[in-house]
Amino acid sequence: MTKLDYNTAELVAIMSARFLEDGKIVFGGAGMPLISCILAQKLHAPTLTILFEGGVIGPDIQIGKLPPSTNEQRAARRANMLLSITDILLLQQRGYVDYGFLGGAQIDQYGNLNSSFIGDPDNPKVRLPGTGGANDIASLASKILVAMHHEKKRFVEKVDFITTPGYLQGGTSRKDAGLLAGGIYKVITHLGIFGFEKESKRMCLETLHPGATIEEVEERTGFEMIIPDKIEYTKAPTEKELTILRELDPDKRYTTPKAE
Amino acid sequence: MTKLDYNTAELVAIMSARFLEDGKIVFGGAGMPLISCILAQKLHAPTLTILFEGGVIGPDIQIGKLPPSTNEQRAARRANMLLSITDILLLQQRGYVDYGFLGGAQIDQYGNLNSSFIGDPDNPKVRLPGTGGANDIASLASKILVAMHHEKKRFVEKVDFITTPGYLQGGTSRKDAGLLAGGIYKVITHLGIFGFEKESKRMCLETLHPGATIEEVEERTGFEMIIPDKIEYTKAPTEKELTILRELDPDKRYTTPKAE
Amino acid sequence: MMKSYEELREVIDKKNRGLRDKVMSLEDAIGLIQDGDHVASGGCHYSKTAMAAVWEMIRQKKRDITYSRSIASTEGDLLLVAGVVKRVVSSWFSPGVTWGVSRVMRHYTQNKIAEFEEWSHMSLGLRYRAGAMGIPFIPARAMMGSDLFPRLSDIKEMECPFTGEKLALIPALNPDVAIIHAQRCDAYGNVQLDGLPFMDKDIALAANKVIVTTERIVSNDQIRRAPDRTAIGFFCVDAVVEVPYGCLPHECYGQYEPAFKHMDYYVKLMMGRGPDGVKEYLDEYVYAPANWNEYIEKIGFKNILDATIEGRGIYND
Amino acid sequence: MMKSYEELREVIDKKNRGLRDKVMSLEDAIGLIQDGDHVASGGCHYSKTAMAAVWEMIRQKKRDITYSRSIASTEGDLLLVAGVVKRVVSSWFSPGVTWGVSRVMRHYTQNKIAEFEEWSHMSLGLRYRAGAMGIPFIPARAMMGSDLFPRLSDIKEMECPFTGEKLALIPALNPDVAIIHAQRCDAYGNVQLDGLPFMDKDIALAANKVIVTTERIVSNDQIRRAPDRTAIGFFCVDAVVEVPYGCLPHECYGQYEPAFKHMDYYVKLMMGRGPDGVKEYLDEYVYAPANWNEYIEKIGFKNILDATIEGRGIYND
Repeated sequence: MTKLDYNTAELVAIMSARFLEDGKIVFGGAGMPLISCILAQKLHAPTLTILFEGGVIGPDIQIGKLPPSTNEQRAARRANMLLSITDILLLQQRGYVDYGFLGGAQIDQYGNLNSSFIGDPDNPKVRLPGTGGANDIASLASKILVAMHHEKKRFVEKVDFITTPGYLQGGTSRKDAGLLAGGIYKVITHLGIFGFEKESKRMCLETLHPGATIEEVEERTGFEMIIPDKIEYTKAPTEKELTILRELDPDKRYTTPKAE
Repeated sequence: MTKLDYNTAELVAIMSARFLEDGKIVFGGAGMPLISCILAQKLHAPTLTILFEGGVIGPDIQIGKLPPSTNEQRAARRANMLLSITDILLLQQRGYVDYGFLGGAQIDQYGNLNSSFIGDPDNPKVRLPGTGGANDIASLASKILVAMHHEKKRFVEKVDFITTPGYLQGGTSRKDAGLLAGGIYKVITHLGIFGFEKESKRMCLETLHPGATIEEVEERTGFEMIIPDKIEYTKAPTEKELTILRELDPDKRYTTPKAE
Repeated sequence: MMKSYEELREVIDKKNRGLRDKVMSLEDAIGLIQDGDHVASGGCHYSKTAMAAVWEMIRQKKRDITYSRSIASTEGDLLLVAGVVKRVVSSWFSPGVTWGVSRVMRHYTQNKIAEFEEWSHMSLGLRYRAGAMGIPFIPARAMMGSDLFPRLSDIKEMECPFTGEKLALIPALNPDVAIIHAQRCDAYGNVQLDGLPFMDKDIALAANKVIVTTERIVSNDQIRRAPDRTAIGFFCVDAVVEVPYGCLPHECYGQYEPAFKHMDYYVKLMMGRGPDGVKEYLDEYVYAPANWNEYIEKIGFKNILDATIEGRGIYND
Repeated sequence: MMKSYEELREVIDKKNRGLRDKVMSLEDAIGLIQDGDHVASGGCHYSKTAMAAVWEMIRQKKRDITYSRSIASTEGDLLLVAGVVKRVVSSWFSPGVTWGVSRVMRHYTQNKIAEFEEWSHMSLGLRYRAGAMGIPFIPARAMMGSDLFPRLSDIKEMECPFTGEKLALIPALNPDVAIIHAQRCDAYGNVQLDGLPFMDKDIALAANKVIVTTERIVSNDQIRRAPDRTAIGFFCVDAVVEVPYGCLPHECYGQYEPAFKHMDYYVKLMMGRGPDGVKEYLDEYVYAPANWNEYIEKIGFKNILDATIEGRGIYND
């Protein structure tokens, strides 16, 4: 078997798609998350339904015309249903959304995400655009997937601001705060798949992607990552996965790694 | 001027219509209330809007095809808008409904209405069909008109059951209970127009219809009706009012007095 | 009494919500209802009643059902007399204003054979809406001060933490099953409704299972051409059954008005002879026919044609 | 901070809600907005933005406006740089994902010239919805545990009296004015919307005044032929203005996509030179044109034609 060539963004897109089961419902964001959702549909999940927070249920996205936002008519093309923003977000509260797909400027050891402020929120270095529906999705969807490039400045011990709740301060603190459903399911980076320890809710390595090392993970993580005694490896992207992914994004508009 | 001939149901329909001002919004029930609303539109209130609790805003009712219920398509003909039942009733809570038009099996001295039980609610002589939207309308519309035939068994000191709140136990009890808006505005019977005393909220005679007497009012009222020192009389139905009313209900289907 | 949020989520979590064919027979669809279930019905009064579903519930001899509906009409009588329903949750229960007070409703409630739990129209609507939203209650400014309030076990009052005002807290209702009749629906359960929306959307989202009967099944392509018309999404629907004239003798907006002659006939029987009259009706119109189409046939071609001409006539203007 | 129910009712009580002609000029309609008002805007992000209304607010030099919207895009920049808006209430504020973080938003908030009050998307939606329903709050299961919560003065938490669960109480928002763009509307203010509904219905009912700009004004007869398509009723609308291409350079579902080239031009100016770039843009595109049509003309025929072909293309399938 020849070794396949792929970049880190493609790797994350493929790894994310693998977690999306058939017959389920996923909140797809714009960009890479959407590519992952469509990839899953083409691979193993033909009846997976994509939602957009702009109010779209089950659209039929045209390849080459991927919507740059989730709130516009390109995202609504040939949908099964259009709903108000409030109502589509409420579907999660009722329990109808299986997966949320999130990113953020920062993530911490308990999976909390920040997309509001870099630095002191009262005197921020950078005011970011804000939560959008991320706070709602992370509070209410059954399983949250976080897809991020693994960088030390992004994987921090404590986020500057919890825009989007993960396991808060760990342990039972998420449920204690009133967030009875959902939680962060997996963090998918270009180095590996990460989960959360059952009791402490601290982030832990689950599988390392082929070629990645523990050292690299530790080097690129700003907190103490829990590493299992026995390291398991992720199954490398297959030719089929890569072929379909590249059909979806022929110009690599959404699957080119950003400069660090 | 020759004396016009009309029956007691026609009298109540015309007297009720007079209270409906132009530019306002009224919850019209089926039957006589609806006739009154259309009559007001034809007389002095061309931009009065009729709502039906079935979800209809501003319909165009065909004469001769009056809907027997407010929840069916005849009531929806050429409407401006159709809404869910919940949403149309919520319009009142937002303050958009000026008049509610109600009846009931019993009314008491504080304007409370009963349409649930005759006798002890736990062992009723008669189980009535229930409130429908009446409780909501009386709690939330700005001004409630009650149109009833004046009978002693219907005008009782205390209703067997408060389905639909008037001024409850009088005084400030309505506001104290949390009902901050609306209230019973006028009670219109075949004998006169009745209002409520400002402080005590007890029912009082405002004007006597032509031909009616204080004695008859007292005889047909099961509680102490407040009678003013100086009796004022209602302006008798005009020929124009009667002519239009009879065009609306040529068979007197909705404007024939019920046998007592 | 109210289920915890985690229990509610667990039920929804187990549903297969893939975009898959859910077309089945009326028998199989009603087979999803279990004895003891709370069944909520769409439409209102004698409009858009899921009559075929009610009819099949009776034939399948469901028992101990709680039946909720904004306003219950003649189908409520049938369910009581057939022994299907033990409790009706509604704001109003009788055939219709012009037909008087249901003698069956009176017989069953006054003799305490069944219960009629009375909520105001809006508060029942808010119960479904809270259920649809996944919250335990919605505050409201009605019901307070009335004698309805103290008879209900689940309603509460609070002082608003923002304004200090008194508020009624209307509790969520999450029915086990919703039965809803639609003008059209695709095989996946994408429902498009015309005309009066009643409480159908909220009921479908509030319920744990949804059975849709529909005048016709249309292609998913047709749905996708007007996704802003979809009122109920496939993801919450469990069964799709094509039942033309599925509301008769009640009406279906834009399709047919009530079969008024049949309604008059029924009401006369019911008001004249009470439960016994209804038993006779059940024998003839529910138990005897081999299937729904045979039942419809018994209502009579001329009745149905008249109702159809009037029903679709709303689009003539 | 929150108005009492009686104060809220008083405002609505004073509105003339007769079925009457409300067509007026853009100037007169925007004249209804007063300095210091809270103005809520329909649509979301760069979709169905009431851009003509925003444009005219700037020309009329409104001041001290609080501007709320589900997601604010380039129109938020314009309102800040023009000095119209002091506070933005939203869940997200930047031109669009692919265009990066607004330099104007950063400049105004980081230097504390203006405020950006951040709510989650759903909770802002629930604020409008509670306002539309005439209740002081709606409970929800989001926002809790986050750092957004303690920064907001009006949100509260409670223990559910039914389940004992913790709930966030999302406070009602009743804007002074709503500005909403529609595909069509009649002279009375009956609004019919196509495609994505965003939060428009709730905003219109929540607001005390409603200004509707519309691609075209249709007859009341046409509205009455499909009353189930009416999304906003005439009774809450105060002004109807016909403004073709009233969202440009943003999109209007089924009518036109964004004028992407113009958006790219604007974003380059804004990201390159910050508020100064936007000032230049305002001079050329907002203050200089004699009227809205002249502004549209400046966007360019080819840009508009391309946007129109793409926009109406959604009905080609």
